[in-house]
Amino acid sequence: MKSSQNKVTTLALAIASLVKDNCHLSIGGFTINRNPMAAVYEIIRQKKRGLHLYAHSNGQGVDELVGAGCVNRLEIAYAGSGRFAPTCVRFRRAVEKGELKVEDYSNYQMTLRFMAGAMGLPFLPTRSGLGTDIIKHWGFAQDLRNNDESLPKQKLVTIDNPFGDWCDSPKLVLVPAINPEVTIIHVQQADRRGDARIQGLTFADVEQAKAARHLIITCEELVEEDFLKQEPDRNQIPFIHVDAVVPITWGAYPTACYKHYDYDPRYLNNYRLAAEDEERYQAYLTEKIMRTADHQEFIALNDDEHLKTLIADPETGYATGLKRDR
Amino acid sequence: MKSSQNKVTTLALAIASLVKDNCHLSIGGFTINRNPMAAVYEIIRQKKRGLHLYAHSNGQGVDELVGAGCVNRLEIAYAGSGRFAPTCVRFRRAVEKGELKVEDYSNYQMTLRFMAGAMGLPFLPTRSGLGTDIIKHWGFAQDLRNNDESLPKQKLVTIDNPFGDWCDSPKLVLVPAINPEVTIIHVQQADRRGDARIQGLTFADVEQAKAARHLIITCEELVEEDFLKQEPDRNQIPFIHVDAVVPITWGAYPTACYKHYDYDPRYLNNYRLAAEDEERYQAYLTEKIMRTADHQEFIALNDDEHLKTLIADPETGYATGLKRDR
Amino acid sequence: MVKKETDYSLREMMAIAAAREINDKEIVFCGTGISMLAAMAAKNISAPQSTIFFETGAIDSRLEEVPLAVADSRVMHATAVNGGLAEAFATMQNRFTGSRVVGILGAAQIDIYGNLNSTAIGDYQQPDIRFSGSGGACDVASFVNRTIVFMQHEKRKFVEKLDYFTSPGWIDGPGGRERIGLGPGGPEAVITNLGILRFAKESKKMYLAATYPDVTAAEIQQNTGFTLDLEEAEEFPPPTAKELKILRERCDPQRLILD
Amino acid sequence: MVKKETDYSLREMMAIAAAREINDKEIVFCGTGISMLAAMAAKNISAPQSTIFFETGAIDSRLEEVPLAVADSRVMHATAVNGGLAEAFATMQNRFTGSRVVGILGAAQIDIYGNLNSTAIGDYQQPDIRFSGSGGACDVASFVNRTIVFMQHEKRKFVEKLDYFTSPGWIDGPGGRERIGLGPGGPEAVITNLGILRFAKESKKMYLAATYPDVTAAEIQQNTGFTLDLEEAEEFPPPTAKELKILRERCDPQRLILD
Repeated sequence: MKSSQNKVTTLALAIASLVKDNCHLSIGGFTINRNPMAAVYEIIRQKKRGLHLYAHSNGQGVDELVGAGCVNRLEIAYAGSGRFAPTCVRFRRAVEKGELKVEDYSNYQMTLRFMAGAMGLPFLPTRSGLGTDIIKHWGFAQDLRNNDESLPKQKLVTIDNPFGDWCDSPKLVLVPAINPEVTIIHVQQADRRGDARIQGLTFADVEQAKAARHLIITCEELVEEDFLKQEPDRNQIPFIHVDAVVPITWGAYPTACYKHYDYDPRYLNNYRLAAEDEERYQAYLTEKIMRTADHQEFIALNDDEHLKTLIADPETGYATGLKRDR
Repeated sequence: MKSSQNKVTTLALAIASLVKDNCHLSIGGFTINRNPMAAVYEIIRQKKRGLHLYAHSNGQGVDELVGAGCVNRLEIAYAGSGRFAPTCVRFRRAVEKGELKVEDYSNYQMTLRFMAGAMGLPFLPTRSGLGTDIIKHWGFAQDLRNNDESLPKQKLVTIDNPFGDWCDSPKLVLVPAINPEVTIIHVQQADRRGDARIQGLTFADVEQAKAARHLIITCEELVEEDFLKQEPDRNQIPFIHVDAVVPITWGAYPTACYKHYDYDPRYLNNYRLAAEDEERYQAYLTEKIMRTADHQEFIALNDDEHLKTLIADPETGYATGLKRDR
Repeated sequence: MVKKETDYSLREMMAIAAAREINDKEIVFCGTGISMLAAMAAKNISAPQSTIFFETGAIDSRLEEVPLAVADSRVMHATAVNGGLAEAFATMQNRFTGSRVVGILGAAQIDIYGNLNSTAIGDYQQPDIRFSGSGGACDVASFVNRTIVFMQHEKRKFVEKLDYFTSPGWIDGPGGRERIGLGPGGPEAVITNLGILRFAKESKKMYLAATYPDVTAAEIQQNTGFTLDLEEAEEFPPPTAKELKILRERCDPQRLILD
Repeated sequence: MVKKETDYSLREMMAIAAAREINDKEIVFCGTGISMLAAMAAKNISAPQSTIFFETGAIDSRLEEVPLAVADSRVMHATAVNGGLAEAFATMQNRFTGSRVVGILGAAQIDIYGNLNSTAIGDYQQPDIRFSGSGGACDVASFVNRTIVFMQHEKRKFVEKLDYFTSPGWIDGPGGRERIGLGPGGPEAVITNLGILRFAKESKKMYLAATYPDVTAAEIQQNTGFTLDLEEAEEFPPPTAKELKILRERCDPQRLILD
């Protein structure tokens, strides 16, 4: 029940109780910013398998879940980590080896699909995709869709505008809603009952959160309800959508968390190097993820000096002057 | 051109240059809060006629424009001013006398129509309206629509869900986009190039603003660009949508402006009493509106003592303890 | 009809009756006027964990003074989130949150299936009486699981056929909502100045569930434009001293809505 | 191909070439990498009133350091509004703002009509090479009035037929966009490591507009998988000292993207 009781729990419990094998999961963030990495690593530690993952442009989080073998099916618009990996390496290998079923959409299509889910609608329209292979090529074939209640029967549907030439849009692409069983997002501030405030760009996190049957919020800071209620204009997610609240500092590391810390260029570059080699990658998984009991231990693998360099400048919101070339 | 030049102008100039007779106009606010009243009164003073007005639940602003004879056609969801006028009086008279053509929608339908306009889409879907007379009864008949390029050919269209029973929605109502020629909203803060910050509930102002071909923003405070850029999370409208910026204190009076002043119960009650009688209403129009040169003079009709009682408590955002029974 | 002297007003009775319908932990959609008082009373009496919610985008408002409109700045104070209409209605259409919302509505006309008219009496194009229109009423009635309706109990308001069908109730009976494409749920109670009416499980037809003290079932039938089943009618327990105290002192001390 | 010694790198040349395409007062959509440098350079050189805009929801970012992704916190600093993807793409699909946006894109493959592939080489289900996918590319290419495309100039990238059609250019020639239901506009220039290509007014086919110093038209044709009209080709004026100074010192002093 998503009412106003205290929902604070541990990451281990939240993942164990809500993220089941083969469940339909969506994670927030974008490429190298505000990915719910602590949750991603906990899912890997708990060896979840067969996940059906939804994302728009999540780079690091998606690639680590795919690399660890947690994901069977992926609906996505973009799998890259900016300059650190124009195409996510483990994602690319898995697709090229046929180990991962992918269905491609555009960023706006994925955003609208989450928005439709949040609005309680079966679809939303757009002009994006007309004439392209995004409409023609389905990642999940018709028979798979017919035998899986959790998938819409069609990937995308093109219709003529029922209002004729109104708004100069003779044709529209209808994108089907996504209602993930679980969405996980990382935010800067939340209170015990689940009200949440994201600082900086929200990406599609709010839509992903409200579209989900169950919502796990990890937060840098656990704050008092009255603190958030003093400036409700700055909050985005009311507690009525939330199942679990997990306070966890550095919860988005190695991706960035605006106003708190920057992404870690060294980690992301080393990750790419590891990802490019099977042996190195297995070593990475074992040493960095599986051998650390939780995110706190994982973060503790860094010396404080290094972490200090990542702390955000309170004015700019990022680590001004951070050395980012390697 | 809506680029980053200084767009500050006077209300008289903004209305004269952008609000033409017979134009399609939309105004922001909701019942008795943040209506762009200064602009409404200036439109009345400039004797604009034949306006096609769009609103969702604007009470006071709509009723004064209708009462002054500025409006021929109205698309609306709700015409009331809360406890001060459960049904707006001049609106009611005009409709009952057949002097005003009205087309009814629901609040969500109107919101989605503005949202579709803002999104550059010809329509958006909803389940609201299924089975009701909102779909069956058109305020504007087919022949009127066929002969007016500015109206969609249908009021509302019901379709079967192309994705079958996806999201348990067998049928959807499609609501056509609205792209007003001009939208006018009143906000708490804006800068010279038009970036704007609304405090408190945004109602559908942001959608109305972005759907419009031309946008006039009236603001309580004109602030420096750098001030708004220090906390961009709190801004809603970027300058790229804006044509004119008009700083005008008490710009929403007699409706409320959260964090600045409350609605004026005395004015709103007196307005209703005047509105109920033809003679009294003509006297009201002459003395309060036509004989005042601008909003400043109009506000000056109040003694300072009275205005002081309306000043918002900085913490609650309204005039705590304000006498509201008459 | 004749009204006896009582130590509470009928509006107070109606507000308390509606408040008693609200379950704890529900999200309460309220409109302007008495429905706000009902929500405030419920929150202060029987449903402390209920969440007050407005179509304007305010959720979990801290109502220290009674708002005189759903857009009153008083609904913006100390909310969980200040959003807008788009967010508010999406919360009700949303599959997971909408099912936990109870909507409180009012109307000018109601029929035996709880369908509502809040738009016009007479011809739509040039009505005899024009009302405010749907506002959010059609949206709420279409989206949420339960609605409670406030009505003045008069024959011309409880009608065989609505002059204008603004908001869906049970449409034309069992399966009616499903046939037109709406989800489950619908009106549960109609609270009037004479008593409480509910809808039969099977037929979805309105019946008399309770009469206020000193009001007879016959009196209620006389003021209803269609035939009511009166068999189930019980006498409604009057407001308690505690309920009245909270309603008067905590919810509307200025009696802005109660009078 | 053979690359001569020059006092500027080809990446610098490409960034400057793209910057020169940007008009003042335009809203510039840029992706990760060199397109950001181009937008930053334009803003600092020839288009001071242009507005830098990212699909992540940042508009008019104050870029004091070059972002390494469109979601880099650096794009969130001192913006006009920090929104999200929904707002960003709506701004491009919007009739009034979208027409003022210029999009800068990159791709793995391009055809003679400027259609793009950024998804896969080989069979879609199990590709020989998998790329990141559309991201916002298909959206931008579908919505805005003009796009500029960055390409590495190789035969396997300038192809007769795309392995996967990710983003619309001029489709199949004149009227192609209208036939599939898209609005006006499309790709205007393709900026490669060898020169600048544009699209013929009538045929909408790509032609060679300019060659970089020390690059021949024949060399460019050799690296193109379809026949180019070479008649219009001029020599491209190299970056000025001022352009290079601003690009190097103001836009990417750490050479995070230039190297």
